[in-house]
Amino acid sequence: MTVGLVIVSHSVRIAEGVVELAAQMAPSITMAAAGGTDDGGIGTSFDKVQAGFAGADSGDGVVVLCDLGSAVLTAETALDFAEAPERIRIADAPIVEGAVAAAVAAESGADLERVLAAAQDQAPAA
Amino acid sequence: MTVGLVIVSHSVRIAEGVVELAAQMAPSITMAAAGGTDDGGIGTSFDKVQAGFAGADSGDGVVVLCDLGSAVLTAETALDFAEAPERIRIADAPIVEGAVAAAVAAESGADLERVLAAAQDQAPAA
Amino acid sequence: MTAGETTLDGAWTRRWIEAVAAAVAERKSALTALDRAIGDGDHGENLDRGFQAVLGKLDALDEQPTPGAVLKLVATTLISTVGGAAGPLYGTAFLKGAMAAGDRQALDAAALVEVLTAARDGIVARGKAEPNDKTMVDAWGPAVEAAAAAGDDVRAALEAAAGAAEAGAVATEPLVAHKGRASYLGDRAIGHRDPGAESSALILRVAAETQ
Amino acid sequence: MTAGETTLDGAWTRRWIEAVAAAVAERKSALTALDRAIGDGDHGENLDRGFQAVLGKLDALDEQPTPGAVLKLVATTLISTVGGAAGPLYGTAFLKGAMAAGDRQALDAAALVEVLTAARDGIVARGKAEPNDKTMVDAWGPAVEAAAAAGDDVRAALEAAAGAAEAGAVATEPLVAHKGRASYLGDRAIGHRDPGAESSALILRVAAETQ
Ligand SMILES: Nc1ncnc2c1ncn2[C@@H]1O[C@H](COP(=O)(O)OP(=O)(O)O)[C@@H](O)[C@H]1O
Ligand SMILES: Nc1ncnc2c1ncn2[C@@H]1O[C@H](COP(=O)(O)OP(=O)(O)O)[C@@H](O)[C@H]1O
Ligand SMILES: [Mg+2]
Ligand SMILES: [Mg+2]
Ligand SMILES: [Mg+2]
Ligand SMILES: [Mg+2]
Repeated sequence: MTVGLVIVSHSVRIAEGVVELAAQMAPSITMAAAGGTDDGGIGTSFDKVQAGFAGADSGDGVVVLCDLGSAVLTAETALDFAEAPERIRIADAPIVEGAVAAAVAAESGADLERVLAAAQDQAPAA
Repeated sequence: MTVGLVIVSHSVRIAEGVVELAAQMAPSITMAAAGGTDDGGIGTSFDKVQAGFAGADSGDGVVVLCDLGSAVLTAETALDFAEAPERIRIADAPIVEGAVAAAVAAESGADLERVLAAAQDQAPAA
Repeated sequence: MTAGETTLDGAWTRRWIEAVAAAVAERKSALTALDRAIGDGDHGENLDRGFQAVLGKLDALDEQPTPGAVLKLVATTLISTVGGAAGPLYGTAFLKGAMAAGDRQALDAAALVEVLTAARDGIVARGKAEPNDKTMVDAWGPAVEAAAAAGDDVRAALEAAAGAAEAGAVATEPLVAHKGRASYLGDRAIGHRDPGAESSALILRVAAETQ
Repeated sequence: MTAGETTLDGAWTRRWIEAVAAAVAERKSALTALDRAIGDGDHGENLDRGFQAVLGKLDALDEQPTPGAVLKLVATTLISTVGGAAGPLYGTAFLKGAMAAGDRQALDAAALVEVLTAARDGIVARGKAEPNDKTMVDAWGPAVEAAAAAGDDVRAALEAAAGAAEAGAVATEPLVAHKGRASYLGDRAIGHRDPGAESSALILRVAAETQ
């Protein structure tokens, strides 16, 4: 069981940074950075999110972390067009903290609903 | 009244991305990206945080956003060494979402405690 | 054409979208200025990027496309290119509108109301905004109601929709926002018009003016 | 030197820190392996970076530094160079230890206990961990108590502290973590030793072995 993650941010750098940070504690998890617009500006890209869904789902599903509201709207729209929407969960969680918690859970072999719950519970401080 | 922000992340890219994202809605706010270790690796840098405190505080104070627990520990340690600790507040808030909310509040001229409250309340979704 | 007998065919739909692209390009900075006041200052650029991309794809349509086919092309292009909240929102609106239009060769007043209703419902389903949340819903909601009340004259329905959307956009000014970026501002959004409501009114005004 | 008359001067403090740097370098991969199991796999590298930086600064000290001066140099250097939670935690520990040592030329058993107590309290103040949260506190807490109970022989106090810290580190194995990165793991941290408790035990063991 290896659930993947898709990180949907308005910023290329945030998405890539979240992936590098979470990878430290979860080196074997597939994480797709879907940050910025198609041309790398601040915004979100439907195509990057869609590619992320495909790239991060090994068959066990993906949990999606988003930053602001319009990232959620883009992710939900991509979900409507997804091939296997039943294996995609959009987390209601802060993007960085939720991604780290989700990645750690996924690394331990948790299933889709547990990885989602880990993202949404987040994790203790300091 | 212009409160500044310091973004303390384990990742250079996350810190810089948060600054670029928040700057979109708060173009006149001074925000310091304190991401990564001294040599740009994953981790936190006391010196970058300290420089951020100095660089982002115009006299009205700074609110500090951190990602994981060790970023908070580094920020608190830098606070112990700060010249004007009474003008520094470490927010208990998610780094990306809290920074955007804080930046918007600071842009509107809110004072230190209000900017802190904005970070910690975060903001509505979608 | 005589009022009451007029319908909106695929060619009309295409002319409308071309005129929207031109109007958005012209009003780009005004839309962005609204968004700069209570958002991130990109709404005009976002929509212009989207509609310019649409223009580049219209020639790929059949020579006599259905209204639904035009709307669907607009939907998928906006979704892929806008890059802000307006992308998924308008994209969903045009997509649901296309589905409501179905295979019809042309839309009469009743079909137009179905399309507008589906578009509004799509925006609401996507963004979960309620009336008076200071969003584009505040233009689309009144537009649908006015069009439905306008009787069986499709041009009267378009004119009613445009006028109601414009009034709805103006009416966002005193509101506090509960969705979108403006919701970060609390009371400081008061006095500013919602950019998405304004662009929605523009899109519908252009429809009313398209022959 | 005779037990009971021995004190720990600045030269001893320096020898201890040099030996810690060597021991950390040698145990680097083992510490990192512990951190890879329940953290982010950098604890050994973090500490090695810090103590190597300390080595490079020791020569800037006076020829006959006080223990406090050595401890303070270690503190500020670790704070600036470690790059992980261990930096602020050990940095604060050494800093509070330095303050407890004050201007004393040498530490007797009572002063050593004051220094160790201040170090532990600094870690607790910084990290807010409670006993059995599976952190370095679980090494420092028992170490302080054992040293305090060891009487007025400073070497016996060091030996007692080292032994208790080692037992404390081993005793973190069955625990669930409530602070630090291992707290993300829940039950899956059970069976793994806390890397910071292990490095704390190492630092105190080296103290006991430093003549
Ligand atoms: N949840 C929502 N429901 C309805 N409309 C929304 C929602 N969120 C944002 N909007 C609309 O989108 C407009 C902003 O669009 P745009 O500037 O393109 O997106 P972004 O905020 O991502 O930069 C707002 O003025 C508002 O009308
Ligand atoms: N809040 C805390 N209180 C006490 N000790 C802590 C705390 N957080 C982390 N630690 C200690 O720090 C160690 C990890 O250090 P290190 O790997 O250098 O930091 P990081 O977790 O930032 O990579 C843990 O094994 C634990 O002993
Ligand atoms: Mg915008
Ligand atoms: Mg935008
Ligand atoms: Mg570590
Ligand atoms: Mg680390």
